[in-house]
Amino acid sequence: MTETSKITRRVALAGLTTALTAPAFRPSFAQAAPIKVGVLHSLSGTMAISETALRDTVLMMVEAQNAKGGLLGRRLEAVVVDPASNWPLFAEKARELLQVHKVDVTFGCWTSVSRKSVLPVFEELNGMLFYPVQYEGEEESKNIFYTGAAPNQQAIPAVEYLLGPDGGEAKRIVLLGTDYVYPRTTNRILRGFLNSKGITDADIMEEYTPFGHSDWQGIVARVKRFAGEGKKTAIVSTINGDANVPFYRELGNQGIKAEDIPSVAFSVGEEELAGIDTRPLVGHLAAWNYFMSVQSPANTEFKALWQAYIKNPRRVTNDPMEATYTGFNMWAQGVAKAGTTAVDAVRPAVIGQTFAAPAGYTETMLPNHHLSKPVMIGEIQADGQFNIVYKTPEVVPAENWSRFIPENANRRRG
Amino acid sequence: MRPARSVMKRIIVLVLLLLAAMPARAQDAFLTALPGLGGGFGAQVEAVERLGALGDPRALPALRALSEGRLLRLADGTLLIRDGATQVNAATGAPQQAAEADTQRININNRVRGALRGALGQLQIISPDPDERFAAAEAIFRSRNAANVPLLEAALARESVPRVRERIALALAASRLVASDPAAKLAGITALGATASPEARSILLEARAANADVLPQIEAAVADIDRRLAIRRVAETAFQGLSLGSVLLLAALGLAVTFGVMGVINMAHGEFVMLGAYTTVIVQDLARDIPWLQPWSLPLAVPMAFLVTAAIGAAMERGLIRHLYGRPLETLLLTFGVGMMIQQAVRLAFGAQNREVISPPWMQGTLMLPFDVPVTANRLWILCFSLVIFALILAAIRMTRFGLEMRAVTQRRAIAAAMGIRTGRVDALTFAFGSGIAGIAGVALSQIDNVSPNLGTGYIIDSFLVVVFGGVGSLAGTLIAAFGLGVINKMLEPWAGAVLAKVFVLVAVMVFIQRRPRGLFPQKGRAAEA
Amino acid sequence: MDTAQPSRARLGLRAVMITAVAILAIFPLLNQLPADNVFHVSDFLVSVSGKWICYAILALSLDLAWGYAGILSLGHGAFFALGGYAMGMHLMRLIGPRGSYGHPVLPDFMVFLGYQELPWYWLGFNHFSFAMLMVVAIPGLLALVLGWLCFRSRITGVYLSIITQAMTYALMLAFFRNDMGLGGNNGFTDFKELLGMPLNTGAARISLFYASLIALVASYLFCLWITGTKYGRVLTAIRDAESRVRFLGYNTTSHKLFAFVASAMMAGIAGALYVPQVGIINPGEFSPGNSIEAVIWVAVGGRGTLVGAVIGAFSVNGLKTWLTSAAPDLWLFVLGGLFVAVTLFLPKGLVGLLQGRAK
Amino acid sequence: MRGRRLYLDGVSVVFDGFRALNNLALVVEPGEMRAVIGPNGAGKTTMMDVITGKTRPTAGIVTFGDLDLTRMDEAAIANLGIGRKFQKPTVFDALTVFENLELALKAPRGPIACLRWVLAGGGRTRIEEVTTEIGLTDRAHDRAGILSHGQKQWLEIGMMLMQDPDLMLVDEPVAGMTDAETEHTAKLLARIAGKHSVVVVEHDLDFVRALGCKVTVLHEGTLLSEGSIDHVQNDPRVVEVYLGR
Repeated sequence: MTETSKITRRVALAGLTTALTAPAFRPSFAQAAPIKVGVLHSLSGTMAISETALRDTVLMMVEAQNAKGGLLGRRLEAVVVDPASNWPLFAEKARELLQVHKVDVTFGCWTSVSRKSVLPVFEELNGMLFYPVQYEGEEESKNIFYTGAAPNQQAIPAVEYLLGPDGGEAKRIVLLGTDYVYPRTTNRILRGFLNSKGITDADIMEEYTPFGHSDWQGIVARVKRFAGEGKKTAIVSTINGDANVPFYRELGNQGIKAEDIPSVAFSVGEEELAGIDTRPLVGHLAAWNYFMSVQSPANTEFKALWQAYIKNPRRVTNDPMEATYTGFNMWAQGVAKAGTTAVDAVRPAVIGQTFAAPAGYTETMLPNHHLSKPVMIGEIQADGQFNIVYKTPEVVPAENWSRFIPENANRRRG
Repeated sequence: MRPARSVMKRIIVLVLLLLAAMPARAQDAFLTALPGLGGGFGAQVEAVERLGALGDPRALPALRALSEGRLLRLADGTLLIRDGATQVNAATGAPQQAAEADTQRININNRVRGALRGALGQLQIISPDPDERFAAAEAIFRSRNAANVPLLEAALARESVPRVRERIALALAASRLVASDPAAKLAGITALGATASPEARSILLEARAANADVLPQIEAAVADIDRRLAIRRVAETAFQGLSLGSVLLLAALGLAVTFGVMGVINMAHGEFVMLGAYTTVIVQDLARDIPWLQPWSLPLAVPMAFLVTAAIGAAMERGLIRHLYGRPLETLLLTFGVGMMIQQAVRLAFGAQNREVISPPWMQGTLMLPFDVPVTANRLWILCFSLVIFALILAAIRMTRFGLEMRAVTQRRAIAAAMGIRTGRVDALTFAFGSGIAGIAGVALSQIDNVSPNLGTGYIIDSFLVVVFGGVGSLAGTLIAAFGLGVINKMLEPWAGAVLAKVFVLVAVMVFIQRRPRGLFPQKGRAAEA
Repeated sequence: MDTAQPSRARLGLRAVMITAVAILAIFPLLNQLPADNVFHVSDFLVSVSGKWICYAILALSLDLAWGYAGILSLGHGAFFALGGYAMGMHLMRLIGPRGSYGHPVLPDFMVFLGYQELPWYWLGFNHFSFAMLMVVAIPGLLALVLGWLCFRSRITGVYLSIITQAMTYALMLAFFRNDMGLGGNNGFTDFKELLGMPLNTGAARISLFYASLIALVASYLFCLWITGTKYGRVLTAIRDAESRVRFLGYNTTSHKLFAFVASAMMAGIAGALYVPQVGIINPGEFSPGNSIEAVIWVAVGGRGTLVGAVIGAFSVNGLKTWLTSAAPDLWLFVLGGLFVAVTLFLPKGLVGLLQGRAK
Repeated sequence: MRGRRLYLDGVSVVFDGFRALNNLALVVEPGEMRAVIGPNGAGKTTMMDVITGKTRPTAGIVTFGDLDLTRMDEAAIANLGIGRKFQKPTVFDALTVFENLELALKAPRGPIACLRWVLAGGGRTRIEEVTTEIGLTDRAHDRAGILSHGQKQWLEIGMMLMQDPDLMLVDEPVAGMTDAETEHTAKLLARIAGKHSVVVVEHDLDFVRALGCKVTVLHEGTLLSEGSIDHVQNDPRVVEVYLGR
């Protein structure tokens, strides 16, 4: 209780100080002063649940960078806005960050739609956005750096694992997802991949639910039935954030054990598991590019920094936070290399940057503005952490234009 | 912890007894297989299978430890079993302490876990505890291996507990199906066909490819099971519908009082539900340090949530809503603003993340109703809970002095006042009552949904629709509407999909209200015409 | 005119409106001033006020339905969104082969969801005039059907509000479905041009700004005209005592329907102007919360005054824009508190406050 | 002499088992004035509701001329030429007296017609006439909401006059009026009666006597007695009902 209230007070104070110091509609005259870092994450509305942790991560990085003496001898200053899980408001706030606050870089967005909403603004005003969440790919903008996974860095290796001996050699696949573009596209890519592995459409069940779906009884019962056709079955879940808790509760309560019907999720991390009793879920899988349980010096440092910043030794880290952390460091390196914060100079400087990420691998920013990342598969453990059962030996370069979408056949691969 | 300890003791005694009588060759086989448990996943599976097949009870502690994450490895490959603070050598059973830093926990994956389940089943089928034997039979049934036939036959011969016998017989049937003896195979098929078990069906289907000779028998057995399952499926859908209905009912009941009886369009209703869920979290956190209280934290949360939300509701009524009687649409704007503030206050106080709510053991897992209809425990409890709450509300309104005054005030305020009823107090109590019910709903919903500041927003529109559909002011209407909408939704879902089913239900309610603008159970009399 | 003798307060309100429009009209000019001039208006303010103007049109349309005809629609956001979608479909068709897959006809999202051809309901949207027709026709038709059903069954007050809320909620769920062929959750983005004018340029923004301003003035004059006629007085009469109006021989169903449809069409126009300015339309616009917010703008400004709706839309949205960056953690308290305070202390809204001063 | 005959036969209205009207029969000839009296709950207002289409009868025939009123809604019935003054005056508070009367003025009633409506000289003269008639000339441009109770009653009568109906249903026109006003009202109604049919519901027996017309007595939803005021006042059943058992 005391920890949270302390945080509350600090957040409230931060809000007030910004209110007092940031003149809203007047341009800033102090151009030589600090480097401004925009933070464009929802602090209210449906996405606050996921995005507030990313806001805190960026604030932590700004603080840490200032403790190291800032960048180019200048102090960093975070400009936090609340786009309130409202997509047009994302566009408005992006414009405000760029035009009114004249930020040098922005870290933000979680959902694809929010990114799509701000993309034209960043392109028009030539800003720079670091987007830290795994997504469906099929996009590339010179003004955005994508530090989360592309489908080939998450979905395909995970399904490959399920089909392999360690994953249980699944012969039937259930594709469960929330009805939006990421699951739809991912599942289309996966269907192409599964067909290429000899799994026919008759052995694939695909089902979509609305956002925040909370009544999973019928669907889980149907999955059980689908699995009862005499072939090893696995679930591939692209269920979005909020709906996962009731989904996993229902899985546990209907007695679906990971040994019988394993499920692999692409949007469930440590943060989501913090809301559930994971004992009945032991063995279910998640695919990410980072788990908190990774053993690496960089991760030890990252976790220590985070828990000290948030003043809670039990707070977890997760993949998008790691992607934010990595992205921030790459940007800082790029600025140091370019010797300026000007977007046009920093952009080429960021490309090719390498960073020893908490994931335990050295990741590189590729010319397609995506990262090369390792792929990891973890099994849920009783303590809410993941036991890493598979890692790619090397980092995998991102393919933002999927080879399993026929229309991409003629596209030049970057 | 204590029962586990005593089981361990019993096992160790058993192990020592058997050890003395064990031929030297088998001892070697155990010792050669054991180190594999510390290897890669492939080696682990192999070792587990060998240890299970050996039937050597010494393997039991090591396998258990592995499945529970208590098996440790030293740098030289020695395996230790951690049991509380003490550690024993897995091979010899002798105590052997090692420093924390020198040991590494051995991880397993699903494949190993599956193999472990089979092996533990093989080893535990001779356990003295019938529950363990039951679980073992279940495990063997799922892992189905022809090699288990003799083991199961022996176990069946020994078994005296009927329900365990039944399970062993089923496991035997499943194991026989993969055996080569045709007569045994047919016996297995017949036994499996006599069940209503989806697993049995799955095993039969799986066996089709390898058993072209008995294909007709398999198909017939599957058809038998299908017939039984079809009936069960109807019951399952009905239960799912009723369960969804109970959630809708809980969410709507509070609103049936604040909106239905008082006419306040309470857009903050969802936030009261959310506050009830957070009260559950707080009660649980407080109870965490008091062991005897822990299992009671959920029941205890019910009155707490009622009191907390009722108090907030009363304050809101006295402070704000009181000024707006007779202007229902303006209460909408006001409560919307209040809802925004409550939501943000909770977000700042508790964080935007989901909070964990532990389900007590009696709310976990699946229960079997008659005719083998499986229902999940949490939903069954919530269904019963919603009906109890409904009955209590009805009793409170029909049978208490407060209920009488409440009805009097809402029907003829001026006359009630003239008769000496303190209408202001009754208003506050009524609103507090409705808010308190919303809080209770939050306790129940914390068991199936996310506990986050957004919890309430998902229920507000459904709640209003249920109340309007049922007929404003009619509690019975709310009950019927909630269950009706729940069942219809679940019936539509399999062929329309979850999203369209909901859209259809919404449209159906809208069309229905055109036909009967005052809902299923309209308020009667000329007063309602005005 | 004996019938329309505007009171002094009402004339004062019109003066407020004229001043506001005049100030807005010179915004783009003030934008040209050097940045250190006190009258300089930033690029951001110009672009964000274009958006507020669209909200003001939505608020006006709601005021016509609620403030005059007494139809409290909690689903007006749906008409706004439908107008926006119609415009969005036009803008998507105009992208043509410039999408990231280079398909000559299909928008990007259809390509990667594996559509082979354009669904029939997308036909015609490549023509500006057809799209503009749909901008008013689709919301109008929905309002006609829903209104006819509801008004004929004499569903009023709270019941009507909840039905309209259910309508926008059902539409939101439906539009979230990718199978609708309307882009699902992501909706439409990445527009390129409108009427041959590349979007995302200063010139386009100023053109859209003026188009919105003209639409606002036109809507205002339209509402002013309607409310000044005998029809407007019939509406007011219906709002206050509908059954009495019926006994005077007026078929109130058709009167309400006319106002509701006109209002829905205005909302549709507002949505159509909004979409190219914010660059995105997605099902979130249908969310019931948005519609309630629009009602709140009207309430804050003062219902039944037209000017109040405009003032409300500008002040609430201005406050929101300012607070979401000035106090990102606390803005909900301020806004929520404002709604509470206005309902309790300013039942006639900000305009009531102005009128009080005038007296 | 214009107008049609109002004819009710066998009319019953049941609300949730309560019989508000029970097999009621009533005939009002064109140009006739009729007073309807009866104790509270006798069904007077329900009878008016049935005639004006507010309430659908459970059984029975209601015709106006050869038109079946049970198939029409309130607006259509009003446009046929049946005007009604309510027991509790309901005028449009937000509009001025003049505007209230203008709304009631006989004219096309559709939305488009209302949008294009221009008050012509004839209409204006008529409004002014009625304003004078109801004694509200100097308040013509005040909002109706600020009128006194009696003035609202007058305005309501005025609105009914504006409709120029064939049949007027007048529910308790003099409640809350001073004696002088009551007298004035009686004269006004008597004058109207020549051109229109009028049905007056009233408690005030002196007023009814002043009207000097045929009287119908309702009790528990049925016709109890009918005839001249003297006739009904001497009818033992009526006496019993009024003076109680």
